[in-house]
Formats: sequence, C-alpha cells, structure tokens
Amino acid sequence: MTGPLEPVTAVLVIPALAAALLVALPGYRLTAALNVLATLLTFVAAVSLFFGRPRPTSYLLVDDLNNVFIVLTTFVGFTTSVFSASYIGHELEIGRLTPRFLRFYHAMYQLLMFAMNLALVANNIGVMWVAIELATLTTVLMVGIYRTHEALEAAWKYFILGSVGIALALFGTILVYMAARPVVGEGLDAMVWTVLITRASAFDPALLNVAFVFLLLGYGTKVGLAPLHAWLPDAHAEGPTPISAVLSGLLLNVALYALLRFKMLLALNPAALAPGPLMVTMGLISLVFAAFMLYRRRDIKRMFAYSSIEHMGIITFAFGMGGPLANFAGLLHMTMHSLTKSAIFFAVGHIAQVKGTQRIADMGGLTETNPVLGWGLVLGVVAIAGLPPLGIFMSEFLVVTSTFARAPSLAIILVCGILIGVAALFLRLNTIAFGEPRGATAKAEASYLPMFAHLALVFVAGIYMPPALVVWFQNVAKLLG
Amino acid sequence: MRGLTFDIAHLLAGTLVLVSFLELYQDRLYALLNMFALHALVLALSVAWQAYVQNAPHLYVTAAIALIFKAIIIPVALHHIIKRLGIHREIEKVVGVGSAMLLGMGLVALSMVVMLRVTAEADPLAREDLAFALSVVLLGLLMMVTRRNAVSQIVGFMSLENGLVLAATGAKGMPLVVEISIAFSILIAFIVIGIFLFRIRERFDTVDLQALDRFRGDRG
Amino acid sequence: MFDLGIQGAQMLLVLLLAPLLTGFTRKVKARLLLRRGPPLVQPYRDLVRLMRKEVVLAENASWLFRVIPYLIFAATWVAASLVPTFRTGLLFSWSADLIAIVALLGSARFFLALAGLDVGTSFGGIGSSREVMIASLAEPAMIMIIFTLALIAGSTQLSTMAGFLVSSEVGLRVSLGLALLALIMVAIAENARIPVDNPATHLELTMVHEAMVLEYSGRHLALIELSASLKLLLYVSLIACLFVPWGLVPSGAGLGLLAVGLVAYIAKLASGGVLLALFETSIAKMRVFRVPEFLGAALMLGLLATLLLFVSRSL
Amino acid sequence: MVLLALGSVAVLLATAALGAMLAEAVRARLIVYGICLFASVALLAIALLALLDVSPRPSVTTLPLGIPWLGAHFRLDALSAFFLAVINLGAAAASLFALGYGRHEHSPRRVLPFYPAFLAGMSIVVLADDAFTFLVAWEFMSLSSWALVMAHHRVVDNVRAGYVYLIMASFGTLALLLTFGLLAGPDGSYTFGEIRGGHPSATLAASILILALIGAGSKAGLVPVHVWLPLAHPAAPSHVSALMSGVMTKVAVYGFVRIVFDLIGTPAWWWSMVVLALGGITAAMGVLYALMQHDLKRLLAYHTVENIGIIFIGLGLALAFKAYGMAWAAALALTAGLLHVFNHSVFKSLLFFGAGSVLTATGERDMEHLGGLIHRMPQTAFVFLVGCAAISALPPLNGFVSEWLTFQAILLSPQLPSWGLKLLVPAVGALLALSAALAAACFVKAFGVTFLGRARTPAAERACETDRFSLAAMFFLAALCLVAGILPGVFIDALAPVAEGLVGERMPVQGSVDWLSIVPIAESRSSYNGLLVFIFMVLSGALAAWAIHRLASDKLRRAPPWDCGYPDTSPATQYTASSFAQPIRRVFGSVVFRAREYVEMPPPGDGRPARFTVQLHDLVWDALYAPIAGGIGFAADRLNHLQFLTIRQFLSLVFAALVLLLLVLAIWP
Repeated sequence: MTGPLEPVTAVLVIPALAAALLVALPGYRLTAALNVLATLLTFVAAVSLFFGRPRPTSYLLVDDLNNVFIVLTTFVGFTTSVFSASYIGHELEIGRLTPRFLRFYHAMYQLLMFAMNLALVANNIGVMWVAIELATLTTVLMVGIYRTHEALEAAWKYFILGSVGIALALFGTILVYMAARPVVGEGLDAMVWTVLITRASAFDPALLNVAFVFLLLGYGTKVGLAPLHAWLPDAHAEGPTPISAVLSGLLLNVALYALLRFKMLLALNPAALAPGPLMVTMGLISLVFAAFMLYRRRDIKRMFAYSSIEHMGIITFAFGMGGPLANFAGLLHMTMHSLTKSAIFFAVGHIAQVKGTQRIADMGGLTETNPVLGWGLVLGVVAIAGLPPLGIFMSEFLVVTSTFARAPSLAIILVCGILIGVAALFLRLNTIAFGEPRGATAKAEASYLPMFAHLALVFVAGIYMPPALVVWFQNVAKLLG
Repeated sequence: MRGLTFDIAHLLAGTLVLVSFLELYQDRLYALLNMFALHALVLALSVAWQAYVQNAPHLYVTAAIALIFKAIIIPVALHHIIKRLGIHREIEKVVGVGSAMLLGMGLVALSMVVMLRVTAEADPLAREDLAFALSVVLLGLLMMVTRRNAVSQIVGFMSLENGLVLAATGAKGMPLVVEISIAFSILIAFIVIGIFLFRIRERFDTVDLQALDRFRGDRG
Repeated sequence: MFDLGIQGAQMLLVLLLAPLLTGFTRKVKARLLLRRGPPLVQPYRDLVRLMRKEVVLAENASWLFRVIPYLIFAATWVAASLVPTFRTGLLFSWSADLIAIVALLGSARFFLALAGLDVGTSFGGIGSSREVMIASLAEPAMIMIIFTLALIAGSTQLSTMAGFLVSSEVGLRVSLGLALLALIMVAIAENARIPVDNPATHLELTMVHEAMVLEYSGRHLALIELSASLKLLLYVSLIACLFVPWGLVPSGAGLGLLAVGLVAYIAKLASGGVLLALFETSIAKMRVFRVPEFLGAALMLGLLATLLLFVSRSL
Repeated sequence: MVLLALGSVAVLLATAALGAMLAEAVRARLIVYGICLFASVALLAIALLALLDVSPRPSVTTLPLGIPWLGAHFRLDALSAFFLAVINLGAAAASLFALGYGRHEHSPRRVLPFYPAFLAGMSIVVLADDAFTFLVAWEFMSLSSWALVMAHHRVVDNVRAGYVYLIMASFGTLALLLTFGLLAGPDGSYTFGEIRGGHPSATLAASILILALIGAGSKAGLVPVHVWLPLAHPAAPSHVSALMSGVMTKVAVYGFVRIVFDLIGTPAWWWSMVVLALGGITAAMGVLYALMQHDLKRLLAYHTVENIGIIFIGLGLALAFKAYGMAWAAALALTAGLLHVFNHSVFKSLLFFGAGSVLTATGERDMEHLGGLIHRMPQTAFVFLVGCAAISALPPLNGFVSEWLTFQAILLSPQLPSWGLKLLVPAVGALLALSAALAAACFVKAFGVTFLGRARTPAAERACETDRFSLAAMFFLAALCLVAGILPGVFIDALAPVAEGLVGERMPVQGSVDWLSIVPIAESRSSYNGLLVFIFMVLSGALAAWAIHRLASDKLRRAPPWDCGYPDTSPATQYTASSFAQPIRRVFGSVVFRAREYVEMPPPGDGRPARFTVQLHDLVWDALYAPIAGGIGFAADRLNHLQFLTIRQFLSLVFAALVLLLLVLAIWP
C-alpha cells in the first residue's frame, strides 16, 4: 500500500532521491533549479495528502495534526529554496561559498527536508526521534558551512547542546516505551503512536511523568525554550540565511510537534501530572527572557532569532493553556510565525548582502535606499509584532482574551512580555528602515517573490480565513484537547 | 533462577553507577580514560547479560559495539589526542571532588525516589535498572558540567550515553536499540573528531587558542 | 413694548452714566487728597475731544488694530446693558446669563490683549502678558463667585438671582460674605484699579492696562476709555444688584416705582464710587508679582464659598 | 445604511492601494485627495441621515471576515452615527485642505497610500460591533497614522516621536485587549450584543473601567498617558496633524463612551470620581504645558490634551448622574461633553490648518521666528483668529456653548448624595474655569506672537497667502464655528438620540424654545442665546462705528509707533512667546514644571552678553516614564550576560532545569 507513488512516501522519497542526486551533480544553476523543483514536487505531494490519506502503518501516519505541519513545512521549504537560489548565487559571486560546498549545501538542504518530513509522518516514536536527530545533524553541518571561526563555533555549540538534548529525548522515549510495554506488550507496538494513544490511560503515570520531563527538556532544546535556547541565536546568526529561515520557520515547529504528541499522551492519562502548567511556565519564561534579550542585540539576524524564541514561548504558552480557543490560537500563531519569520529572514538576507554586514549599526534608511526591501522588512516586523490587520494579531487576540478570563495574572505577564518585545523590535526597526541612509547602498538583485508571497498570505489570513481551513484547525484543536 | 538473573543484572547496573562515581573522583586524564574503559566494559557485560536473559541475540551487537568501540577505540584515540595536545595535567574542576561526590549522591537518591514511585507491578528488574540508568545519566551530565576539560567532558557525555544504552537494553523487547547505539557511536565519533580537528584544549567553546574568548555571540 | 423701552432706556442709561461714575470717583479721590480735582463732566469732555481728533496710527498696525476698539466697546456695552440696574426682568436678560456676561468681558479683554501685541512694541507686550496673567486668575475666581450665587439662588440668570436675593428667605450666609469679598477683589483687578494697577499712571514698568492701549489715539482711544468706564459701572451695578438689591424694582412695576428704583440705583453708584475712592487713596499699589497672591486669595475665597455650599446642601 | 457606509469605506481602502501605485504621478495628489473628499462627504451624509433618522432601531450587518466563527459585525446606532459625522466632517475638511497643501509634500509616496487608510480605519472603529473588528480597526488606525508620522523620517525627532507613539499605541491596544478579554469572558463572546447581555460583577466592572481608561485614555491623551501626543501630532504633515488631534482623539473618546456607558452597564458612583479627577488634571496640565511651548503645532497638540480633559469632565459628570439615576442631568452633562467633542474637532482642525499654512508659507513652526503674518496672510490670519476665539470659549462662538453647558451640569451636582463628589466637583469646576482662562491667555500668545507685531525673521518677511483650497477648507470650518455658536439648539437636538440611547433620557427640545435660545433645564434657571448676543454685538459695534464716523472725525494718519517715546526699530525688542508666558510661568510653572530661571550677568566692563536661561522639567516623564525605561534597560543589561556564557555554563543551565523538574516530580503528591 505504500508504493513510491503514494503521497506519504513521495514526501519522503523525493527529498531523499534529490539529496543523492544533488551530491552528484555539478553546476550552480542546475542544482539550484533542481533543488527548487524537488521542493515543489514535495509540496505538491504534501498538498495531495488532503485528498487521499493512507491508513496508518506501524511506521507512517497522516492525521489532521501532522498534516498541518507537513503542508506548512513543505511550503516554506519550497519558497525558501526559491529564495536560496538567488541568495546563494550572490554568495558564490562574492566568493563566500565555493561550488564544492554549494553541492554539499543543496544535498544537505534536501536531507533536512527529508528528515523533517520523516519526523512529521513517523508513526513510531523511535523513528521520530531518529529523524529529529538527523535534522539536527544536517543543520549543524550547514550552520558551519561558512568555515569562519564564528560559524564553526556556533555550529559546535549547537552540536554539543543538541547532542545532550538528543540524549535526554531518547531517555524520555525509552521511558515511554517502558510505560507502554506492560499494557501494550513487548515489541514494535509499544512504540507505535496510534497504539499508544488508544491505550494511554492505562499507562503507569509515574513513568509517564519522568518521560515527559525528559522529553520536554530534550525536544524543548530544539524548540529553543529558555533556558535551553543557547544554541539558537548563534546558529541563526552565523549560518546561511536560508538555513536561518528554515530553522526558525520549520525545525522549531517540528520539535514542538513532537512535544505536542507527547502532551496529548499525558493529557489522556488522568493520573499523570498535567503537562499544561509546565509548558505554560517555560513558555512565559522564554517569552519574557527573549523580550529583554532583544534590546542589546547588535546583529540583525541574532535579533530575529531571539524574536523566534519569544514567539515559540507564546505558542508553547498557548498550547499549555489548552482549550479550543487557545489551541486554535496556538496553531494559527505557529503557522503565521513560520510564514512571517521566514519572510523576515528573506528580507534580512538580502539586506545583509546589500549592506555587506549584519551589524545593525551599519544599516539605516533602507526605505529610502532600497524601498522594496525596506518596506518588506517594515511589513514583516509589523506582522511579527502582532499588529493588525495581519494574522499574528488574531492569534494573539485569541490567546490574550481567552487567557485573561481564566488566569488574569498570566495574561498580564504575557501582555507585558509582548509589549517589551514590540518596543525592542521597533527600536531597532527605526534605525534600520528609517532615518538618514547609512552603510553601503548597492542595488539588491533579489527575488522578492517568496517574501511577498508569505506576507500576502499572512495579511489575508489576518482578514479572511477560508472556512475549510478553519474547520480543519478546529479539529486539530479538539485533537489537542 | 529468576532471583539470580535479577541479582546479576542488579549487580552489573550497580557497578556501572559505582564506576561513574569513580570517574567523578578521578583527577588525572589517563586515569579517567581507564575508568571510562572500565565503565564501557561493565556496560558491555550488563548488555550481554540482558541479551542472554531476554534471549535477544541482536543485543549482543550492542554489547560488541560497547566493548570494541567504547572500551577500546575511543580511549585509545583520546590517549592519542591527549599526547598530541600534551594535556596530561590535572583536570581543572569547577567543584572539588568532595562536593562533586555529594552532588552525585544527591542525584542518585533523587533518581531512586523518582523511579521507585513507579507502580510496583512494573517488573522489578526493569525498575531497578531504570533507577540505575537514570543515576548514570545524571552523573554523566554532572561530570560534563563540573569539568572544564574537553576530554573529560566527552567522557562525561559518553557515560551519560552508556546510561541510555543500559536503560534501552533494560527495556525488554525494545526495538531499534542496536540502531540507536550505532547512531550514538557515530555521534560520539563526530565529537571526538571535532575535538581533534579544532584542537580544543580547554573548553568546548573556543575553536583554537587565539580565538579563546574572542567571539562569544554578540559582542562589539 | 414697554419692556423694550425699559431695555433701551437701560442701555442708554449705562452708556451715559459710565463716564460720570469715573469722573465722580476721580473727583472724590482728589477731594480726599485735598485737591480740587477735575469737574465731574471732565470725562465727557475728554471723550468728545478724542472723538474729534484724528487717529495717529502706527505704521505697521494691522486692520485688526483698527477693528478691536469697536469690538471691545460692543462686547462691554452688551454686557453692561444686561445687568439689571434699577429694574429686574429685563427684556433680553435671558439671552445671556451671568456666565455669558463674564465671558463677554473676557472676549473684550482677549482682543485688548491682542491689540497690545499688534504694533510690536515692548510695552504693549508687557501690558498684554501681565493682563492675561491677571485674567487667568481673575476669571476662575469670578466663576467660583458665580457658582456660589447660582447655587444659592438656584439660577445663573441675573434677574432671577437678584429677584431671589431681594426676597427675605436668603438670610445671612457665610458663603455670601466670602463671595462679596472675592467679587470686590476681582472687580478691583478687572478694572485696573489700585492696588493692582493704576489707571492714572504712565510709569512704564508698573502699568498694565495703559501699556496695552499705549498706541491708541483719537476715536479709538475714546472708545476704549468709554468701555473701561462702562466696565467699572458694570461691576459696581453687579455688586449692587447682587449684594444690595434693595430698591431694585421687580418687573411689571409702575412708573413711580421705577423712579424710586432709579434714585436708589444712582445712590448705590455714588456710594460705590465713594467707597472705591476711599479704598484707593488709603492703599498703595503693589508689585506686579504680588498680584497673583492677591487674586489667588480671591480664587480661594470663591472656592471656599462654593465648597461650603456644596457641603451645607447635604445637611 | 451601514452597508452604504462600509461601501464608502471600501472606496477609501481602494484609494489607499491606488495611492500606493501612482504615488509618483503628477496628478496623484488631486486624484487621491479628491476621492477621499467625496468618500468622506458621502460618509458624512450617511451619518447625518442615520443621526436624524427617527426610527430608533440601528442598522446592522455581518461580513464573513475577521475571526471565522464570529464574522465581522457592524452597527450604525446614534452614538456611532454622531462620531462618524464628526470623523468625516474633519476628514472632508482635511482632504479639501490637502488638495492644496499636498502640493508642498516632498515625499508623496509616504503620505498618499496611508492617508485614505487612516480615514478608513477611523470610520471602521465607530462602525464595529464586535471586539475583534473594533480592535483591528483601532490598531489599523494607529498603524496608518504611525506611518504618516514617519513620513518625514529624516528628521531625528520625528523618528523618536513615531517610536514613542507606536509603543504607547500598542500599550493602549493591549489594555483594550484585556478590557475586552474581561468583557467577553472565558467562552469568548466577543460581539457587543452578547457583551451587553452579560452583567460583570462589581470588581470586574471596576477593573474594566480602569483598563478602558488606560486604553482609550492613552489614545485620547489623558494625563499621564499623554506623552506621545505632543510628539507625534506635530511630526505629521499638517492635514494629518489636524486629523490626529481633531478627530482621532475623538475616536478614542468614542471607545471610552462605548465601553463605559454602553457595554458595562450601570456604573458605580466612584467611577465618576476617577474620571472627573483625571479630566480636571488633564485639562489644567494640558493648557499649562501648552503655555510653555513656542512650537506652534506642539502648542496646539497640548491644547488637544486640555480639551480632552474638558470632554472627560463632562463624561465624568454624566457617569455620576447616571450612577445616581438622575438621567436628565446625565443627559445634560453627556450632551455637553459630546458637543465639545464636535466643537473641538472643528476648531482644532481649523487651527492646525492655519499652522500648516504658516508652515508652508514660512517653513517655520517656531513662533519665535514668526510675527507680522497678518499683513502677508490676512485671510489665514482672520480664520486663525476665529479659531483662537472659538477655542478660548469666547461668545458668541461654539467653544463657549459647550463649556457653558458643562458649567450648568456642574451647578446641578450639589444634588449628588455622595460626599466625595461634593468635595471633588467644585474643585474640578475651578480647574475647568482656570484652564478656560489659561486657554485664552495661551491663544492670545499663539495668535499675537505668530500673526501680530513685526516679522522676526526674513522667512516671515517673505511669507505670502496660502492657496485657494486651503483657504476654502479653513473658511468653511470658521463659518461652522460661528454657526454652531449662534445656533447651538440645532446641534443639541441632534445629540438627543445619542443621550437617549446611553442614559435613557434627553435634554429638553431646544428647537421649540422661542428666539432660538437654549434652555438646558428651565427658563428661570439659565438660558443662553448666541444669536441675540451676536446680533447685539454687531449692531452696537456698527452703531458706534457709524455714529463716530458720521458725527465725529474719521481722519487717520500713519506715523511711527509711539512706544512711550523711544520706539526701537529692531523686531528683536518685541515680546517673544516665552517672554509673554513668563508671568504665568512664574505663577504656575515653578510648581508644575519646577521651572527655574538663571540670569548670568557679566560684571560692568565685561564684553560678554548677559544670558537668561529657563529650565523646565516634565515631571510626568521624569516620575513615570524615565524609571520604566531605566528599569527595562537595567534588566536587559543584566540578562544580556546570558548571551556570553560558555557552553559548559549553558549545559549547567540545562542540568539545573532537569534536576529541578525531577525534584518537582519527586515531591509531586
């Protein structure tokens, strides 16, 4: 039933094949085009999952929940590959990258896609763990691709912290298996998601608790929750911008997805501790912490990396609160954040290329010198700051209002955090986009299409959401409980 | 028979914890490496024992990996590196041996408390193993954060990972154990190569000597 | 029709009596200083002479400068003609209550201050800036006084208030006393009398009102002088009709009564003039920056009076 | 009805897109502002029809936008109709003005796209009938106006102004977000209809009031959350400043009225204490700030703060009366407040237009560099004078009417039983009177220093009259000031349905009163007839003029000024704005602003000039905002060390987190 033409397997097979191919092929134009093509095909396959969903096997599963993630991942992966084509071209010209590394880069890109898709469609918690580890390793390699001291060091930091995270996550996974074994019986079934979810109520609560603690810390490291976030800013700042976009836009989501799965597991077991409060706490900590960290940033990419931490905090908070409204808001916020943040990184990438630096101090008056880039960035920041009529406002509206009625104090902390973050972002935006032009003013040869495509989607979502999508999201929200 | 298997497994797991403490106690790199070799050896034994008890032959592969890769290759490689970098001096610790030991005790106690809350009907063998595995993991982590020296931090990481393998093998009939242990061995190989490549003497965070403290994120 | 006549008569009466009051006050002051002083009709003579003279206009004076005297005169006259003098229930009294009357005077001052700035001389500036400073304290004080009276009489309508105060049920009240005191202080400040200002001086650094009108001459000056004395008259008759309302004829009274009312009114004016003169001769002019304290006291008195009423209302 | 309104709003939005496209085109200005003019006139007509409509039931509609399962609800009742009228009156005038003024705009593509969006945003706010739509429109309005403030972003101050503005705006929006969170309740019933249905508990309602005060107040410019206003309003192009000051603040007032009078339900008596106190303080502080300014547009902006204070005094009284069930008195107070809303929007727009004309004619906003403009720009000077007289509450113009009504409302307050109010209201009345008087002083200064006297700089020397469009807009508003002043009855009657809807009572019908005078309570109690006063003044003035010119001399001779015998030819000897304000600064400033004057007088024989410096402190900023900013900076610095840890230390963080969580598990019951 899982032939290579089956969409589920296609989502995995296409990137894998592309990776193999791209390692072999020389030539920048060709490989870039192939890269785009592969991601496009993957996206199409993912979309087709709407229509024909395969019955879950012991390894693969497609349900409402991960379908959201898959479509989002493949879409952003596609647009990012388009952006990366023009971006990497420029990198080649200025000689920051050599063709050899470029080949490697494209292969790794596809491998990352494969790993993330695998992690999403995996019906087996072990496979999921392996996939996430794979994704981490590929990104580690790509972060270090510039071979500068800073890049290598960032990659190294990412690698070490990531490995510890992986180890903790594995321990959690093992514990889940042990909790499941007495109920489900030995062997594969005790790791198959669809089986676990049906029997969760009978599991040993104490084991589940310990398991969740380890999973929260293990995958939380990938999500970038404070205080486990340390790798994130440097990895974003030092890697190639497309990778920063993918990291912020996708990898964090994938890790969060894993976390959500296990949260559902715990939620089904009445005797186990409620996962909500833990996630709420970590979410708030990340939000407030990141908001303050934004102020002293001098590197534009690192700043937006911290903003990603902030938003991951909000999303985790929303899912932690639970309930139909908050869960819906969390999903919406995650989608919007992926689109917006990657759009911002597209803009930032070109800006950094125009200015020849990532130091905020060396940028200024972009709306004068490069109006399209400048206004694109302004729009992006307005969106990420949660100002209407863009999509993030809706999710923040739902989060705050639904929370304030239930836990006022939390809502007030949340609001303060958001406000502090907004203040910091605009403080920097003012110097980057407005005022007297500063720094080099080259013409950017860039493809603005991906950026504006994302922003347009965010804009539309903020005003009008197609009912089908809404119903779908609401189902997922119910699923998450 | 049942009692015996339980006792042996328990003994081996306990030994593993003990060896972790010994590692924590060492303050010379060579001695530390030897201790780690012992650690890996004990792990291999206990895995083999589990393989025998659960008569799951694939676990022997894991045992073999533990024996060959961790107990022999890695220590040798690290010896090599230490010679190369000429750092067979004292290990600079963050906290003294005594306090490290106390912390370790606390951690073991903690893992016991946490694990013994597990309801009794889960079979005792696995439960004890789990408790020990958890303590080994925690001790490994403790080692990573209390040592300033790259090599000893790796050793810490590896013993953490030994704890994982212990747990995985203790979980009866758990699939993918072999794959996981292989994956981890690759991971460790990466780290070791990385250290060798970047000539990290003192800490993880600097890529070479003159880069020490130069770049740390967002300065300047 | 009769009411209309009365209203017209009142308008003419105030216009005619105003200079006389000014002259009378000067005369009494002179007498108190053992001088003979100018004849009573002197103000009329001055006005006529000024009217006849040609206007000498500063080169850079604007059109506004030439319009302002008429504005001031109009505002003051309208205000004055709405204050009951010898008979309550004037025909048009309902077209502007006490607040509106004060506001009318306020607009007169507004334009006068602008006139002071128009030519762009330093003295004009001094005058206007001090004038607005004084006004910014005098007007709130006045409003507070109005509050007091309005709360007692239950109306801001002058005729009604006078009608109420003449009736016996008022009795003696602390607030009334405070209000009277405050009103007198405000009146002194508003009419640029000693100790706030000296209408007779041209000593540069002490003058306020005179400094503003320094550039005026001829008919313009005449109008302004006339409005000034109208204002004085207005305040005296205001105090008269609110605090010594006896002899004030209610509406619909016969001619005989009207005559009595008229006599009573003139008597009140005269006594007001005498008191004013006495006060001015017996006190020295204060420094400009003591004025705020003087008026601040008035404001406080007014506020106190109002508060007392608010509180007593609930007892 | 409401659909028509939404249609014209849609036209505005389309115009925004249009403006973005052809911003660089030559005729773009005429097209964009022309369409805006027509659209806002249409909206004005719709609003007036809805306001005068006899049938009480409002027209509603729902669009499938916004929150999916909720949709976007829109409603056009009396209240929103009134504010829609106010908004679009200002919008129409501004568009007309901009037709001419826009010519001087050097970066049209930073103005043309956002201007129509701004107009649309404001109109949607008053039409919205559910929390989400309301907030979206509210923030959209802030956002577009922020973009307009940033239009001239090369000026450093403007960037700062825009920053402070945006932060305060998001602050206010988040406060409103919490407000609606409380109103909607946990199950998220966001439509105003549902909210009206639910009755929040006393404490809940109280916190709603406080949050609404913060949220709406920060947009309206209540002290102490007014700081953004005097920075942002002057920074924008003048027709936008007019809209922000004259209209956008009114939208904020609308938000407050909608929430507090309509949505919460019956108020508690002490609410009015809070509102009244804030209103009084705002009024007095605002005008004192204004007196200390010498930047014309900033002075006007601070005056907006003052007028907002006056409006809130009216609203506070209405709350008090409503709380004690004196509906007719509440109607009076509310009408006074709303009438002032209308009046202020008219003359503040007029004044900002005047300032804009001066700015374009001389390139100066600083009054110290102006003077004598009445000779070069007589028509502008005339309308500006009308505006000044109106805002100084001088009869027979409209400013006086609303303040008079407010005073009448205050005079009713002794009948309120509560002691707190008994003590507070007279004090507030005194503050109101004080601010009225100070406003007059302030505008003597504004007009006198700018338009009268002698030109202080060559720029002022060379000024010339502004264009016809601008003049048309300004004359229109000036005429409106007069009409609203002499025929207030018409406007009061128009407000009747609003008051009826909010406090369930209305002022007596003024149209029936003979001679068109207004009688708030009873003929015997108080009445005012602007028309008669106006006629009297005209007659008596004309009579005097005629008599004198006819009977006495009308000769006139030009001569150098007299000035006590020693006139100085240098215009520098004139009184400047700051010297004009010096006496008042000495009286009030020394306390309110800790104003200090330093005179440094060199000894005789020393060539150095003597200098005189004045130091003013904005206590609100020093006491409230500086500490917050400092605190955030401190925290940011402290936390920033976490960026520079070693990997081992990061690992220790992870380790600590792990141990902590395990401990939690260990002690978990």
